[in-house]
Amino acid sequence: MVSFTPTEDQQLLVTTINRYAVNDVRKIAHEADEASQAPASVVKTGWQIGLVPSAIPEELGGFGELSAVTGALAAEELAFGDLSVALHILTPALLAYPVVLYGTAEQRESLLPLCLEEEIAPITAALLEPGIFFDPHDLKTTASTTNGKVTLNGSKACVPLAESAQWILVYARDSESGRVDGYLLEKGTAGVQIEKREILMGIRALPTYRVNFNNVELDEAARLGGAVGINYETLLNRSRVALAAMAVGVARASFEYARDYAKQRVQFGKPIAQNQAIAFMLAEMAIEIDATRLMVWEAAEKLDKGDDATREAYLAKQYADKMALFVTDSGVQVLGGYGFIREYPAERWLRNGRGFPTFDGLAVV
Amino acid sequence: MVSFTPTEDQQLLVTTINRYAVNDVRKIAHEADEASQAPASVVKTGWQIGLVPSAIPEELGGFGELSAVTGALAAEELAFGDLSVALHILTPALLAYPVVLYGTAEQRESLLPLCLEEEIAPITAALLEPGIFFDPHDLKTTASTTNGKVTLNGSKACVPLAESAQWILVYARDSESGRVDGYLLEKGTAGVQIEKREILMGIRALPTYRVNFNNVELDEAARLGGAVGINYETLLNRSRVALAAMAVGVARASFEYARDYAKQRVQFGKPIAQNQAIAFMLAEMAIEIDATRLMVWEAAEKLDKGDDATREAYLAKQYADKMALFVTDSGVQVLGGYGFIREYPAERWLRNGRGFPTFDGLAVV
Amino acid sequence: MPISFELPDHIQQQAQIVKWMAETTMRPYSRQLDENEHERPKEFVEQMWPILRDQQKATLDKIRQQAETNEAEGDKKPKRDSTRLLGLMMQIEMLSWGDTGDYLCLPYPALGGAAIEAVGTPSQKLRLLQRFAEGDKPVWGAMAITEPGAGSDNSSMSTTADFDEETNEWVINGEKIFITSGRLALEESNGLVIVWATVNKAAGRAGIKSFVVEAGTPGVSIGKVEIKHGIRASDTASIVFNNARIPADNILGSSEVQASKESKGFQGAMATFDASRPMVAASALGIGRASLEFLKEKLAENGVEIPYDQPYYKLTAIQRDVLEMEAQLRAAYLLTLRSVVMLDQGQSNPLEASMAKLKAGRVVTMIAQKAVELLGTMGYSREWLAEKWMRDAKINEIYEGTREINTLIVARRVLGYSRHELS
Amino acid sequence: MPISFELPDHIQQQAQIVKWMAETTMRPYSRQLDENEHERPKEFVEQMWPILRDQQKATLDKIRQQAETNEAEGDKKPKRDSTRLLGLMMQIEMLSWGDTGDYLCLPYPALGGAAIEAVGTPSQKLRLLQRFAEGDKPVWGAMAITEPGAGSDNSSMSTTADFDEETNEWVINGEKIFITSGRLALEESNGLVIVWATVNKAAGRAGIKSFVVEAGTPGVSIGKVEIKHGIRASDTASIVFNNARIPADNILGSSEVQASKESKGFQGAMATFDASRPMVAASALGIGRASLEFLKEKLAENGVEIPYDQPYYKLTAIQRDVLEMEAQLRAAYLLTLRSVVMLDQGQSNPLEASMAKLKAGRVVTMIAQKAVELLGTMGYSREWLAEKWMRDAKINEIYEGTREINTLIVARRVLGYSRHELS
Repeated sequence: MVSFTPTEDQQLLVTTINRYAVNDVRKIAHEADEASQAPASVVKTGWQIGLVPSAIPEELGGFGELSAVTGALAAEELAFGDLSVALHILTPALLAYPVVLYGTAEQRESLLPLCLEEEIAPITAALLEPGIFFDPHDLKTTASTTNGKVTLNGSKACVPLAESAQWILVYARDSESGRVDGYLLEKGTAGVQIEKREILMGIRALPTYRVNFNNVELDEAARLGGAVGINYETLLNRSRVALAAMAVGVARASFEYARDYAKQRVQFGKPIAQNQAIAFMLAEMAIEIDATRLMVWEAAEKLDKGDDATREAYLAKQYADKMALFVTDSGVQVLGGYGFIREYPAERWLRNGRGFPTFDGLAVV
Repeated sequence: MVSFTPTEDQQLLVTTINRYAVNDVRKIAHEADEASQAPASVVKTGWQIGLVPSAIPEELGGFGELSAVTGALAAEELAFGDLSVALHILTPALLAYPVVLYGTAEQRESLLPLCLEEEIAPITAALLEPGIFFDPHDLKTTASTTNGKVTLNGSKACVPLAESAQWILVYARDSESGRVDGYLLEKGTAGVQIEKREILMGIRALPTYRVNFNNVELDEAARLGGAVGINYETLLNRSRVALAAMAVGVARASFEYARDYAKQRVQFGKPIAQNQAIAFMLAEMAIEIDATRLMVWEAAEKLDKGDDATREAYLAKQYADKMALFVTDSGVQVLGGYGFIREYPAERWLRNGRGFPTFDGLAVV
Repeated sequence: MPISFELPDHIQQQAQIVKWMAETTMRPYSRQLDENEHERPKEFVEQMWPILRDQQKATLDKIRQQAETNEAEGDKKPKRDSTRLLGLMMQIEMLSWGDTGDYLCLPYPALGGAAIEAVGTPSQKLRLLQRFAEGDKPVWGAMAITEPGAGSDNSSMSTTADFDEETNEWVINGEKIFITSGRLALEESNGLVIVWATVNKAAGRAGIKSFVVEAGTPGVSIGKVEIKHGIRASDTASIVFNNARIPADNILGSSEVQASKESKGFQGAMATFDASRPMVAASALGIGRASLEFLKEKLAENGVEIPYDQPYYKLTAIQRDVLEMEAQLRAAYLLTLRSVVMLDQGQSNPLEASMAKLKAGRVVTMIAQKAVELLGTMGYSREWLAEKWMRDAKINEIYEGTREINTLIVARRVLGYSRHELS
Repeated sequence: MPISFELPDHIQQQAQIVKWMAETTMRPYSRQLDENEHERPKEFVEQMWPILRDQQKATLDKIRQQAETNEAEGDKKPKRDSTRLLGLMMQIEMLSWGDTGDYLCLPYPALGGAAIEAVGTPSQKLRLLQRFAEGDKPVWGAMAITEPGAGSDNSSMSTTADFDEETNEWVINGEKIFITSGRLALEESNGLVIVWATVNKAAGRAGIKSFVVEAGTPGVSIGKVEIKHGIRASDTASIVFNNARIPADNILGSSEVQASKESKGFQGAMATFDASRPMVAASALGIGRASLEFLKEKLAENGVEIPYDQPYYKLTAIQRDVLEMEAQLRAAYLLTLRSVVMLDQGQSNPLEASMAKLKAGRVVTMIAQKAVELLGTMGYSREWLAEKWMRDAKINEIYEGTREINTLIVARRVLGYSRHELS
């Protein structure tokens, strides 16, 4: 039966996150962007909403609810507050969700409890690689297995919170079979080098790092899911859905701000929103945001049903990338000169919005 | 010295053509489109403006003026009247200009005088080939030379006025060297089959044909330019410029009609042109038309200077293809319901405008 | 119920049946009907009439029942079948996938019926719609709003309806244009046309009421039959009213509506459009789908497959275009789906309906135009249907509210502006 | 002379020299100046000052001569050097290719000078511009129009200028924002700012005149110095006028202009913009060019070459994008070239100027944004300049008339509409 109504629990969650986004996150977003750091207190408050913990299986003390649809709803609402903070709070999911989905009993028991602490769990994942071209199906980071040992070599880019991470889930291509697996890497393992923090145009409040692997030796037990391994395509799709949902959140923030500005800003004797040029731009923004959200939900629902969601997730992400640029650029345009001033949020949303085509693997539902 | 002013001769020519386009061509364009045939009298009048004859060398009785810039100016103005008629009148140039540029003395003397007759010269050329993909650098029509004889095999599509043509210039790839040459084919040569007339969405008043070559035997003397041959890339560029110029003409016709309609059409108490939505569309149309024209002129001037104009001609054509669709589609949009009715010219301009990406080789300057 | 995009099985089955019909009775005649304008899609109409007639009969029986129960239990809003319009959307998409021109020739009350259902009294419904529920000969309904001078500006209508006390008739004068199936309704069947006319020009919108003009009414004549860019199988005609006299009860709606100095009558017309826009969008989707499927099929024949997991830098220009077309079409489909499901659930959807209509119109126009380009000389040739679908697609940015009108509606809703604040 | 796109040699040589300067004194500092906002491009300014100062001196000498000859022969419109603005366009494009933020810090009269040249009397020109023609310390000029409440709506200015008969001074009150080089002009050099203020609010446009406020004027203070999305090396400040007193002769223009009840003064301002818009477009082109050249260079390093003779179906998605970017940039360049050459030839060009500004702004914004995407993680990184060019580019759709304002101007011209017919 076709329906576009979230469950009551989902609506409650969205309302909670919205309150956090508006009351806590928006207030600090500009300073956090300028200072390249989100206040620990705000991160902690966001973490304690309990998004990641709720996905931990009940037998381990969570609520055992790992729903892509719920994740998409939450991701949009968090990103509506601020993208850096959203990515920050959900970084532990980059390791936790794959472990929930594919981890061995040992891996689940040893790692997932980290997500039930007061403080944000010090875990993250590394997928992206340096360079102008990136193909998740053609990873340059390799894993070669010889008598019970796995050796990692290569470089990863844009690894969030890597420096403070106790565990990093590293995706690498098997040098023989070519298949991609995830490897659980503990802080301080020999051969791992975390470079100085990256500097990016947007998501400036989120610390990300280049991480190099130079003959990093691991026990085979470090392979996520053991011999069975992971469903890599599904994880990529869950990431596409999460990022597309966040793109909707960022775009919605920009749209609503521009809409309200256009209604109060008077020029030539009337609100600029009463000019068709502005009004029509706002109409297009609204349509594209709604359309993208529906595509995200459709892909998410397919994931929750266990169907192959590759086509839907891929198209939704591709569509969301374009939409985010169009909407956030229009958001700046509607504000005119003020759109170019950093005390106004529009330009930050444009810097963040432009990044989605390059955020592969930075979020997951 | 940078200048955007045509010479007095050029301006005079444009004025003459404009008078013809407005007084003779526009009046019959709709009926010609419906009847799939332009009136012979109108074709004759257009032919007698003398565009092609003026390009014939003086020693053969012409004016020896083969200028790409002049050709572009003329092409725009003719297409401003109607694209079918413009292509019809300039069809002889498809054979004549290459002969002027590269023909041997014999070829020039035997063929060019045809262009000095009262009636439109019965000559044309065949470049396009059937199928959804066409690459002028990868022709499927082949020419194989063995002891003084050339054998043509293959099929050509969209050959204008082929049925009534005395001579067809056929472009084919040498089966050994792979180089492309032009071959002068006389009516009635054995192995040449002209299929029934093509039916197209646009340029309906222009008769075009599929032509098949089945082991067509020619004397080597039929190769344009003899052993030296032709500069194929230059001819392609001259075609790109001609078509891009015509795209400007068609677009300008659609724009001017829409602009005038929008100023007189009253809705909700004022001319619809006073709505920003319509006014801004018209502004964009005007800008794109001007921009394309400048690109066409730049490429044409390079050709006249003898420089390599490939980049300019290619980009101008590519840009013109997009512009023509945008403008002629907008032209229909501005007219609303009337844009969809065939007695109004807007929809014809859209059908014609949409064709430019597939018109390769249908015109030349 | 939670977020879901799962279509009920019976609706998917319906759609499959309609697709089969489209393949057998529509597609084979598409080219011929396009080349021979004003010829009718006989096979299609003959196959559809009995089905639609019996559906109409069932509907009337329902109304009759309700009328009775209502007398008993007092007026109650009948509970809606919560997948009725969803099913309709899927059927219309498939019919339009077959041939939009044919689809527009469906023998049924069409927009005229929608208006009657929206503002007609139960007795009017029973009396006027009966003709669509009986007999062997197909019957058409139509709606006449647009006037030569007015375009989208329906509030400034010049067609008049004056009441003649003596004969107890309405006398209609004026001309209406761009009427889909107008000739089919009045000259080629015993159908009817809903005509919007003003009983009091001074009153503007408030003076506009809807009247039912039945076939055979003296003083009614078909003016011009249009020759069009696309949807050529569809009958688009103008109607001239020269002292056309119709019974007093042929003004639509209850006596309050008829008397009302407010614009209830006009709002009735607009409500009809809110209901019809999603279906126009559904029809648009059918063309876009036909065009895109055909393109992909031909590309595959030429060795071009479309991947769904490749990074941008590994795509060809054509793959990129097709992926963009697919994403856009999906976006339009989902917006349409939403607006339809809202109606099925009894929610008002003017914003969502206009969003769907606008997006679908723009997307399918783009897709069909792009398909023509990507198919090269064959795309431009009338040997294939790609060029026809391009011509058919464009109507979706024009009829039932142009792109600009629908954007205006969306903008007003989004900004919370009235007609006066944003025009 | 016939249609030609050939740039005179001396102009191409100039451009080459400027490019060399851009490479040596601008590019090396681009990142540092972007990261450390409000730091000044010292090296660049020091290198440019003597050049610009001497150019200014030459200009003033010309004006002086003309002033004399004019006294002799009566007023004659000085014949224009027919490649002056063309040369300027090429130099600005190259400077902006180097770094737009730096370019906007050029020590010269800038828009202020343009206004003085447009409406100032010969004696005013000589008196006011002298500071830009002498000395070792750089001097900046600026133009103050926008107000917190007004945006593009310059006709509704609230900054006032009242004449004080007793002291024979103008007294200015109000606040102006978004003033390029405002702080450089008033606090960091002995410069001046042209301030647009109304002498009679009731008169609307007609009441608006331009006044020259010189550095060191009491009652003038720098308010806010903006932190910006891009062009961070450029000084953008607000200026507060609190009973700022300036000499009677610091109102620009002849006594007629000063007295005129019509809007000559305002038209002066607008004329300034007609002259400046093509140069804003030229600056935009520089960013687009920098961005596109860098993209192609990096793509080539990664094995992606751009062909110019391939059919669409043989292109990759990236090749298609780059070809589109190149065509668009060329279109914007040619529209700009046309508007500049028209000015050089003494033709009025408001339509062409707005076309160029609008197209260039849109195109370079698109190019710079697309380049960031196609360069992947490196495009998004502040290690490379691509992301900075994206932030710099966007200002071209905003300053000196937003995209919307310029489209409106183009539309009015194209339709032959007045401000009142199309707003």
